[in-house]
Amino acid sequence: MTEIISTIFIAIGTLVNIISCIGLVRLPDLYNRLQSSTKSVTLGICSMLVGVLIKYGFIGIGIKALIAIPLIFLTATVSAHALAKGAYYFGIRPGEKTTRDDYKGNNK
Amino acid sequence: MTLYILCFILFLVGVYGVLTRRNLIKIVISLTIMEFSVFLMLVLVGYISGGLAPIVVHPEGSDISVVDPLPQTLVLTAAVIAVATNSMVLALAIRLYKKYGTFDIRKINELKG
Amino acid sequence: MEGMSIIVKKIVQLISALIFVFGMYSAIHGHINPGGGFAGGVLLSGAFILLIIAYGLDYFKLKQQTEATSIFESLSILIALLIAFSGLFAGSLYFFNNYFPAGTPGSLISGGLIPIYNVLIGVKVAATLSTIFFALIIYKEEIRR
Amino acid sequence: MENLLIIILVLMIIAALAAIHAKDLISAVIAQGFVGYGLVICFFLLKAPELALVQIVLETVTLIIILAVIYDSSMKEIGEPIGKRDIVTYSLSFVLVALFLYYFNKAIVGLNPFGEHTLRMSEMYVKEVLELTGSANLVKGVLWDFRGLDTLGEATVLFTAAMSVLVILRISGKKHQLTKK
Amino acid sequence: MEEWIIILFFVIPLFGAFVMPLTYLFSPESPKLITPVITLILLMLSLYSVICQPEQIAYSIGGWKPVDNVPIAIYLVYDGLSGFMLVIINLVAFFSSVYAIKYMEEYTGQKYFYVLMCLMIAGMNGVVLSGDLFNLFVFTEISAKSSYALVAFGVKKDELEASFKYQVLGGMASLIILFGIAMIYWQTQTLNMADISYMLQNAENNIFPVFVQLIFITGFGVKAALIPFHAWLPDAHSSAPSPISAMLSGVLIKTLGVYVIMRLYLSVFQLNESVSIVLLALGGLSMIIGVLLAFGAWDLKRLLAYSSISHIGYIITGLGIGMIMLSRGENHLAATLAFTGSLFHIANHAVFKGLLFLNAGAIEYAANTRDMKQMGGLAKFMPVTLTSSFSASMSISGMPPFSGFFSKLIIILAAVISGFYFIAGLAVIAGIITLSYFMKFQKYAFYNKPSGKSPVKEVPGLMRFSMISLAVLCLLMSVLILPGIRDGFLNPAVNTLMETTEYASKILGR
Amino acid sequence: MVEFLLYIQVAICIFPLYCIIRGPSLADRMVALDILGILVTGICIKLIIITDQLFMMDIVYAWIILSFISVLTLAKYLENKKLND
Repeated sequence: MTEIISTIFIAIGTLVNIISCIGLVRLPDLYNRLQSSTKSVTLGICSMLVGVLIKYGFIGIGIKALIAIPLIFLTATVSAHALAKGAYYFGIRPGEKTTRDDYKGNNK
Repeated sequence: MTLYILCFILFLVGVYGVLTRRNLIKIVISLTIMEFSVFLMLVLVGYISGGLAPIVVHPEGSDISVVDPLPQTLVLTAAVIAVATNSMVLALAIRLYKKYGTFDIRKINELKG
Repeated sequence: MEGMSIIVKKIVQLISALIFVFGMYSAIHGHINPGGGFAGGVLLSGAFILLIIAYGLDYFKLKQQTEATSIFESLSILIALLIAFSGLFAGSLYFFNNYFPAGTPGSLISGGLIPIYNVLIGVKVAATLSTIFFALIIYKEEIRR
Repeated sequence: MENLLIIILVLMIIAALAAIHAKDLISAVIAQGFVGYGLVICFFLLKAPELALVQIVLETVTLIIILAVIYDSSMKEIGEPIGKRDIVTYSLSFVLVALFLYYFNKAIVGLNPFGEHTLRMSEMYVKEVLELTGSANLVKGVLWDFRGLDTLGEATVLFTAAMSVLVILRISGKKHQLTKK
Repeated sequence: MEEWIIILFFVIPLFGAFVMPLTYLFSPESPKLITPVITLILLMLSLYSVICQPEQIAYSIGGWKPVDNVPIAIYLVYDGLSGFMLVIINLVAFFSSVYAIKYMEEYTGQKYFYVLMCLMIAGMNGVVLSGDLFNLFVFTEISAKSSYALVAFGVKKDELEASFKYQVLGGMASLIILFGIAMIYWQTQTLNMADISYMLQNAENNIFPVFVQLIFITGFGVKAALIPFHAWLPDAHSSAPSPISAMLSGVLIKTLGVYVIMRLYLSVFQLNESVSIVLLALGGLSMIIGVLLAFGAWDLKRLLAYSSISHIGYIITGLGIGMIMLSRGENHLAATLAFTGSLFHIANHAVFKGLLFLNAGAIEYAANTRDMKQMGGLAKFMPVTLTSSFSASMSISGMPPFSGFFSKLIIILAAVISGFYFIAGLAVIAGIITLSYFMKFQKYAFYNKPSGKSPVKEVPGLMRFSMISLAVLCLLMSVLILPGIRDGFLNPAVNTLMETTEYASKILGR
Repeated sequence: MVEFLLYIQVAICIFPLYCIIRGPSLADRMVALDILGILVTGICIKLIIITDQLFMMDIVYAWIILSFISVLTLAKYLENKKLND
């Protein structure tokens, strides 16, 4: 039973990864790509880690997988934030369809 | 055999980069690509189909087949040597950049071999 | 000199301590898990490099750091050489004689001298990479002046 | 398995060519990063987790050092027109590549195909490392026991590299140049 | 002789290199004292082991015995050839380190210099002793890396550039060698050189050994600066500080290039006539082109560097002749002569080229120039340099009482006996041109009109000591070829080469 | 089943490569590299399940940390700052 549930979780994670990778190629501008890909890829990995936790239970490896979830959430989102901020300073403007730009006028 | 030939092609791509590029950093990158292909070659040679990673989890049941650990050891040693090479070449590159103001190897050509 | 944004700074503060601990863990458990001296050493130096990247140069007094890393570097590899040489005096006349008892495989205290070598190389690699990185940065500072 | 590896290797070759022909240096570094990550995937599939870890470490270190070098220098690849000397180098390198490829193809005919490696020197390593050294990680057991001299040499190379970087990054080589200024 | 003594050849310099950064903290002068002491100990040890004349030592690291006749540990092998190379390496290293004490005083960062020098010596000793292919590669890397840094020691423009060129070519060569090692492991599943030799005897594919041997010729040819791969040598050897140039030209290219080629192609691989012809052709080409390049040079150290290429050509020519004769299996006398000549030339060239680079350093130290057109009239002020450089020049261009004459004569004789008249003629022509450009050096440096600068002083005592000792050695080396003395030093090395693949059976005992 | 998912996970690495080669600006390429790093973590996790060799979790940790360091270094370049600021 736990086998099947963990496999389902991993399949969900892979599906999310596929969708976000398509998003990486399809979306119009950099910021959209960032949010589509970085956040959802992280979600997919977390789903896979939960799958590992369910398969092995709360011993050694399961605990390690549980600790990895906050770690990956912290690092991936922070690096995405740094990339977005850097890209804005680098001179890449959001696409035409974007309606709101909070950083405007805040250019260093 | 296709794998080995592809691996050799990767090696030759690195050689091609070293021979034709003029930018110091590009030369370093080409050297790195050559390193990668040699590592891959060593590991490909040592692979046994159906073997597991050479780390024993259950010491009691020792009848599992394991891939050859020796090429992996060699790659570990060679990888550290590669880091040393890269850092030395890059330190020289920054020194040359400060002296000449460019990464172009044509303009840094005072000595004739 | 203000470094990166405040979010990055806070997170890096949190994570670099974690990296440090993980690097030590990796170096000590090198004979059971993947990792060992080289990877652990790079993780240790990665903690310092991350702090410099996030906070800027003033966070460390770099000149003194270089002195210290260079001492650590030669000391650790010297001890490794001496341990390898001490194999000559332990029974048989062989260099790199692993004369400690092997222990039960899989437990932390096993593998004879291998964990000791791993820790020493971990310290050495961390010191070396930090030396190289600091040397590059100090050089840029000196040129700019 | 083998097909998957072939696909990844082809991707790596494409990325390597992209790295060599990139317009600016950061793109070249990123493309080289892709080659390194592809290598890591190959290592995972070839059952070498130890190497996968070392490879990501190496990749990161190289990336950081390259970035530290090119941070405040010109990023642009030098885009001059191809001269006569270039044509000679290009054609020479292509001839070399073709020649080597042809002979490599012929030379490897009788060797063990992929996945059918036989153990000889390492047979004993696989069988008895556990009892003799007590190291569960066979690679580490071989690294620090049977081939300990190699590893000591490797650490020495790293020591040499640190010393060399310190030598190369001195501001001036001779003493009287310092006193003149 | 105790077996474990041979590990001291690289443990002592490594220990010195690691301990020097620590002692420097307490006394900044200590590296100057430690390095000559270390090299002196190494010289004594190598002479002691030659005098003991052990049969052949195979020492396994870690004490692991072979399992089912397959060696599992790294082997260190001491035989005639290793002993011969060890004496030469440590001889030149000792005199260079004594010379360096005064010469290096004007440089900054001296402790790094001594550390790197010790590492280089350790690497070369390790290469000579190693019996394992990958271990040999690692030691090659140690000495090559330290030499890269030492070439750039003066951090001026041309030095950095020379070092960059050297590093890129040397790095490529190392990777090519590593690729060759991977292919050999693929075929033989072993790394021990004796075991590889045994396994390659049973190989079926004919193209594979030739391909691997060509790969190794490319790799080690770059390290030895054979002519198509020589581009780094003139820059690197002329940019380094003089004691290091002496080490590089005198022993480094011979250890990393020629010794490894000898060991691999004679003792490990099966003899193959086409590969031997390739080697002979490369040797002859290097011999003549190196001489022609040197003839046009006006920079003193650059002239000496080009001349190194041509002398490496002599050595490889002798080796190639011997290999062809052995593979044809007809004329063993010619093969013996050729090997004797090329080994003797290795020893001679190490001594006189080392001495000439030290002389060039002395001239640079005193007169502050390297351009021969700006020198002149130095004979009056520098008698010691004059005498020693005269003896070295005579020796290098092959004048009879000096040692260089005998080695060149033997190589030419071997070429004539085995029927390579063209190669013999090339060698004679190269010798004559060598004489002419060393006459040019003597004339412009010492006897021309003084260039009008303030009178120069003779160099300090420690530098003179090295030069005088090496000059005396130049004369004394010709004794080595006499029949009684030859048995002790040259013949064991020649015998090791003549044994070819019996090397394997001796080590593994099967 | 998981093996099939592993193949898919490896196969989707082609998207970041496309982005690296095409990417109109530097930042796009960096994003692609970042995502590739996370995707490889997924491969590693799947290998844990397939081979039952639990020590692979350490590699996941090291991988997360080191790709964080490299992406942060790259991002700092984008902010037009020197490395030591």
